[in-house]
Amino acid sequence: MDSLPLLSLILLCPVVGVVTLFAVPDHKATVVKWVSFTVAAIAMLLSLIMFIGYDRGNAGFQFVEQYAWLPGLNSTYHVGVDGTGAVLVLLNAIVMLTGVITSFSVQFRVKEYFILFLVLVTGVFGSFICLDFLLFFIFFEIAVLPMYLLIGIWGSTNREYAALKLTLMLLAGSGLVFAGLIMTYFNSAVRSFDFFALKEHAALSPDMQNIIYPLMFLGFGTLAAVFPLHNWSPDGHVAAPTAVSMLHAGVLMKLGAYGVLRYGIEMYPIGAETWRTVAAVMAAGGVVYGALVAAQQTDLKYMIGYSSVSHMGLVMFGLAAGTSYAVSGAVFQMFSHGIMTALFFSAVGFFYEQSHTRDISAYGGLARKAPWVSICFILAGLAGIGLPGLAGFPAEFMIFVGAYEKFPILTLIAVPSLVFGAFYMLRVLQRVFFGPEAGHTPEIRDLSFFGGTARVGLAALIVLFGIMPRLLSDVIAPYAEALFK
Amino acid sequence: MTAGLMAYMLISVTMFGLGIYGLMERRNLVGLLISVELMLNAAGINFMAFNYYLMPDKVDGQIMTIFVIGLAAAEATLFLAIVFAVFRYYRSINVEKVDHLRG
Amino acid sequence: MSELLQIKLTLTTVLAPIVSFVLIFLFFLRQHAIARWVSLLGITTSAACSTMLLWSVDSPAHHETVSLPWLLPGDINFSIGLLLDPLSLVMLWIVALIGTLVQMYSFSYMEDDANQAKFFAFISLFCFAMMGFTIAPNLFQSYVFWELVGLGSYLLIGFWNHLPSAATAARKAFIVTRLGDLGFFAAILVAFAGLGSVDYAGMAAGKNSLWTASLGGLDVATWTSIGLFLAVAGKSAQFPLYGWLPDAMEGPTPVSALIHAATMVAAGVYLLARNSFLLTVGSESCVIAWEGIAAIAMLTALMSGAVAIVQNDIKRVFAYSTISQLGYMVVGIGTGAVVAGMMHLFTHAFFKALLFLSAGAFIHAAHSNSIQDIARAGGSRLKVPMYSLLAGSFALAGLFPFAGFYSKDAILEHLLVEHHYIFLAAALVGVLVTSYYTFRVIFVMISEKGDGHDHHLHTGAWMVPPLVLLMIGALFSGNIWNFAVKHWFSIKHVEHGNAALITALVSSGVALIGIYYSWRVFYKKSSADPMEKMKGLANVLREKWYLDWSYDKLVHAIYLPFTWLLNRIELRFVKGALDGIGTACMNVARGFSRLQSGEVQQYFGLMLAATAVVILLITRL
Amino acid sequence: MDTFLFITGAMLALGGALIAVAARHLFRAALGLSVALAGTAGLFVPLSGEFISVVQILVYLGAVAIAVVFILMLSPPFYLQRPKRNKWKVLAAALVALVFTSPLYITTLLWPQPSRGPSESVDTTAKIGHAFLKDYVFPFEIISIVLTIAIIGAIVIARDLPSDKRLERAAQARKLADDENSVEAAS
Repeated sequence: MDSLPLLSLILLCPVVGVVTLFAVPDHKATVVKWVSFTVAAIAMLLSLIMFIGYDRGNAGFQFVEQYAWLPGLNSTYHVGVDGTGAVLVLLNAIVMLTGVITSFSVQFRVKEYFILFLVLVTGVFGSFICLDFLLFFIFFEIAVLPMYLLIGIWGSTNREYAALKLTLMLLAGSGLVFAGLIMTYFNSAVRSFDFFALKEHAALSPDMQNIIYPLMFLGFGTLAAVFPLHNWSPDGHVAAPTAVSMLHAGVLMKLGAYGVLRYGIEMYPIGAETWRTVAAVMAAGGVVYGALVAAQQTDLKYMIGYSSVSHMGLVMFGLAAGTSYAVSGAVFQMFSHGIMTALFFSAVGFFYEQSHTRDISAYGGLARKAPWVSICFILAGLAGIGLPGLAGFPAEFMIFVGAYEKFPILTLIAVPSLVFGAFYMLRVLQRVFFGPEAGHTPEIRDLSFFGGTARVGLAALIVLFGIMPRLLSDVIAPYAEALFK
Repeated sequence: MTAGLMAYMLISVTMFGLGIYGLMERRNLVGLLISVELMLNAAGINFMAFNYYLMPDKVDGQIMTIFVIGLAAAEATLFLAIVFAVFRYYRSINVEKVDHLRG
Repeated sequence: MSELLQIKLTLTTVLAPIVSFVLIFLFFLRQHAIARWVSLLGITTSAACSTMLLWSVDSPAHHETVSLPWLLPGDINFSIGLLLDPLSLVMLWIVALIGTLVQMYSFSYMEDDANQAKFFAFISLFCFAMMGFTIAPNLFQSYVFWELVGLGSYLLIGFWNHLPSAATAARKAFIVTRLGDLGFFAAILVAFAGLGSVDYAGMAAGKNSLWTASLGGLDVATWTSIGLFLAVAGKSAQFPLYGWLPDAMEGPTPVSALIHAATMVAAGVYLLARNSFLLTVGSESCVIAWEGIAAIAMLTALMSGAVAIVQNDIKRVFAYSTISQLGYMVVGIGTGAVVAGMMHLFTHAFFKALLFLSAGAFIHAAHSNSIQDIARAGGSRLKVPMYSLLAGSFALAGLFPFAGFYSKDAILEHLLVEHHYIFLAAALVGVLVTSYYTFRVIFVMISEKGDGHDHHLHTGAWMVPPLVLLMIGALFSGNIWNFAVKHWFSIKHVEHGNAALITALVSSGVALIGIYYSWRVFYKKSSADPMEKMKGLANVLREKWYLDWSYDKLVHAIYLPFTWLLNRIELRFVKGALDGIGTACMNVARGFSRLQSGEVQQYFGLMLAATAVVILLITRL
Repeated sequence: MDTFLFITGAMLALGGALIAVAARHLFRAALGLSVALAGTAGLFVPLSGEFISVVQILVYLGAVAIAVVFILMLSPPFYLQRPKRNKWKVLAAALVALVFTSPLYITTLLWPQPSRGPSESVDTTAKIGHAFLKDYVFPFEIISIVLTIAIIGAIVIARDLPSDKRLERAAQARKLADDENSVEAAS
């Protein structure tokens, strides 16, 4: 297994998909869908092999491959995963597969849709495995840009506006990152983009780190929807087509948090230390703010969008606190929030396709009409409010325990978000799934078998990782401990 | 005995300036073409003069002039064709009316 | 019994219900007959195993812990495991036993329900959660299962979720208890940060200097106690978080019985008992905090007892009486009488389950919750429920020889011995009130003779055995505790002169006065209902001390407007700022786009001007 | 002889250019251009550019200027109209021309430069021939390709039978132009 370039193969899957799709005639929508499904399934399988094969006792990078790429700039194709990377690659594969399954209902310009979707996934995979700053940045941009078209063409409510806002804000963010990247390159002792080289030998002066870290934090933080740079995200989620929302909230926002961790905290530890309090205040603000604003939303997707702001705030809070518990929790939260929101959006998309409304008050008594999809949504909702036994709890618990060491007051301010979360989530659950049926709700039928596999699969994962968090934390914890030893 | 380089250059600059004036002032596409031809011609004069006074052993300047003439011919051809097309389209060759690219 | 066998038995006890839950959920959601038997089998297994476990305990010092890291590899702090000591085993036994009886009872009570498979699945989940909580060896596991208990109650209270009132009650229960859980969470954070351990054994053995380390004016132990009490106030329905419990009556009656007797509300008292070591490790402030806890509990007991007087819904009467009894338990534990508090929890589990199940039998038969309606329908002719109601009432009022007599007196005696005279006086007032409202129910029931619809009335076949068994429990559980259970707790019984006798006589006397008065008012009707005279007080009581009203105001006048405000800020300022930037860019661009007139000559002029500038710059003219 | 040619050529070139830009009548402007080109050809002779001079007359005068005249002749008679000068436009144009040429004039006048050419005249024609077949063979071929393409392009653009859609658009554009009181043309 050592000789097999697993990570490159995973990265190659969507690329092969894109190339194959170019060759498929436009009108053969079914072929397009099954080709996408196949590459997604293969990527899933390979990611699973990678995750199982990952050496849990080892905190360093694994499955490392390195080839020359731009020797003039000292930039190489250097890939590998550690505790975070492995978890996030797995997450991306899961969301990709379920996203493709969810997208089987797409009717309009199917081929272009799937090509863009796979390009997006390629960018995300690349970002998670690349250990070269320049290449990472390139993949990062690849991941951000297709979103514009996906939302602008296949989206719903106010899509041009949302797509433009999203793209502009994310590009502004990557502009900051790019500035930081260039500054790092030219101010470091080594002229290299390699992650290890920069981390070990760059020896940036504390002043420099203090300047660059905020660029990284704000730049990547925009993508992670850190308060108050979050506004693109609810609008974007609402406008995006179902699978794109899934991918977007499920994976792309994690990319921002991942960037903060890998190319912020790991690379500029002094800068991270200096700006810790500011970062924590922003993140904790997001946690509470998102949970409070979510209570006012009448659109299901907006509600989930703001809950995502709150949950991603938790991730950033954990990262900002920077203790081994908190970072483990943050990475865990990235994963569980990824699955959770993917499930949320998948279920909401399922309702929307049938009823063409996302207004919370338009629904009622869904649990009786469509029990399976309702159970999925309810599980995601309960995971979202940190119920033990579901995947959200271990993450939130670790984050708060870890953060309390550094920021006791802020933590105690952020903890009530558990109640605020319960408040809006249960209100929605009661309204949509229980209670009397709303008079004008259109007939909603339950999941088909094929579409059901995606939703039920995600729900099963939420339960699985909730009951056995060690499946993930065994991979994450050594990394987090090594980070702060 | 010939006039000095300066004389040629003055002629060239003057002709060029007239070309600019025409280019700015004319409202008619054909008028513009005429002005452009004048400017090209001024450039040709410069090439010839520099070649003669600064490096009489070589003929690069003269060759440039030939190129200028050749390109001018090509340009004129296309330009006139465009004039036809524009006229068909707008029923006018007044450049002040032809402003579909206005921002 | 070997330790391994004990562990296996414990695991069987705890896991049997969750296995039935999974089985029902995966396979038998539509086969109701199979589902109920699967569920009953599971909980019966638990009951059997826990009984065997209880027998196997031979000394008060019995203490056994097994833990496996659950959250993080190699991290023993946040682990899942089991703690076997007399406290947990007794509790486990109660939960399993009451759970079994309630499920058996539900066979009849839920027989017509279309979703009864789901009901049995949920009730199994609920029992599992409570058992997992019971055997938790550390605060972390307690929290995990504590939350699951909350989930179970949410699902069960809202079981008839097509009724908006049920769904709302479930939501209220979940959110209000979650508010208390914040305290739990904070307690975990404080304790872990202060001690580096949340293991009960580790915490109890924690250095005094760590516990008394100053933290924000008070010490670690005090903050932990306060946090935990907040959690207890939520789950065990103490002031000011008890508002959810009466509303929880929206669930099916067996669920009420379970919640009130052995699971949900018992969890809080049990947690407090588990952490009563805090009383000994903390400094002066911690002791004061525990006194405060007891005071709040006493207040709760009186307030809710008073509200129970004016309730006409039979289940609500018992609900408020539960709150009041929980207050007694917390007073006991708060003043240091852990064993007495637990004893009251033990006996209360039996007689309160009995009361609810008999109330359920009436409701099932008469299709109404109102005492007067039941009485009019001839409820008093239902033999078995009527006897059990009587037995339960005697126990609740604390009359000899019923179980409540022993346990309540244990607490009173402790208060007397420890010189908590104010608490003692308040407790006696509570006893008076309790016997008054308890027997109000009975006298109202038997004072009406019914109007001949009695042929509709019958008690379900599956209801009788649990009622009979619980009646026995209500009679003898106090003696069982005194003879069998008490010797497991390492508290030597010290004779305090005549304290026991005095409290027994006084409290029995007080209770009898209450009963007599109740008889006069509601049966003989020779004196007027005091509530008729004190209209103002009655109104306050009917409004439940305006507690629900305050919640409502808190949510609708403070919380929701605040979120509304934030939402406005989001739209106006956060989103507005971004849109403003966008608009500004568009305007600037529009300005520049004027330059793009489309006129060739203008472009040319600009180009030339620019070129001239460049030439000037290059030649430096 | 050279001096004569220079003076005559200069006068013709500048005079012709002046007419070319200043004449209100477009046809006259075209003729002015011809004169200017001819004068330029004369200017080339003293610079030992006999060959170029001939090329100038053949290609420029013979082809380009004639093409301009042709287009005028073949066009609808817009060129006959003589619209008023726009005073501001004239002023602006003159100003731009002046601003732009003034640094050139200054440079020309200030910088020292050889006033004398080589004493003996050289045979440039042969040299040009050699250069074209050696050093400049590639650009030479390129320019022929450019010319060919230009001719093809000109034909394509000029014959251009409008399709329905384009006709529609043309009609729209025409309407636009008409609205602005068009067909004034020719300046």
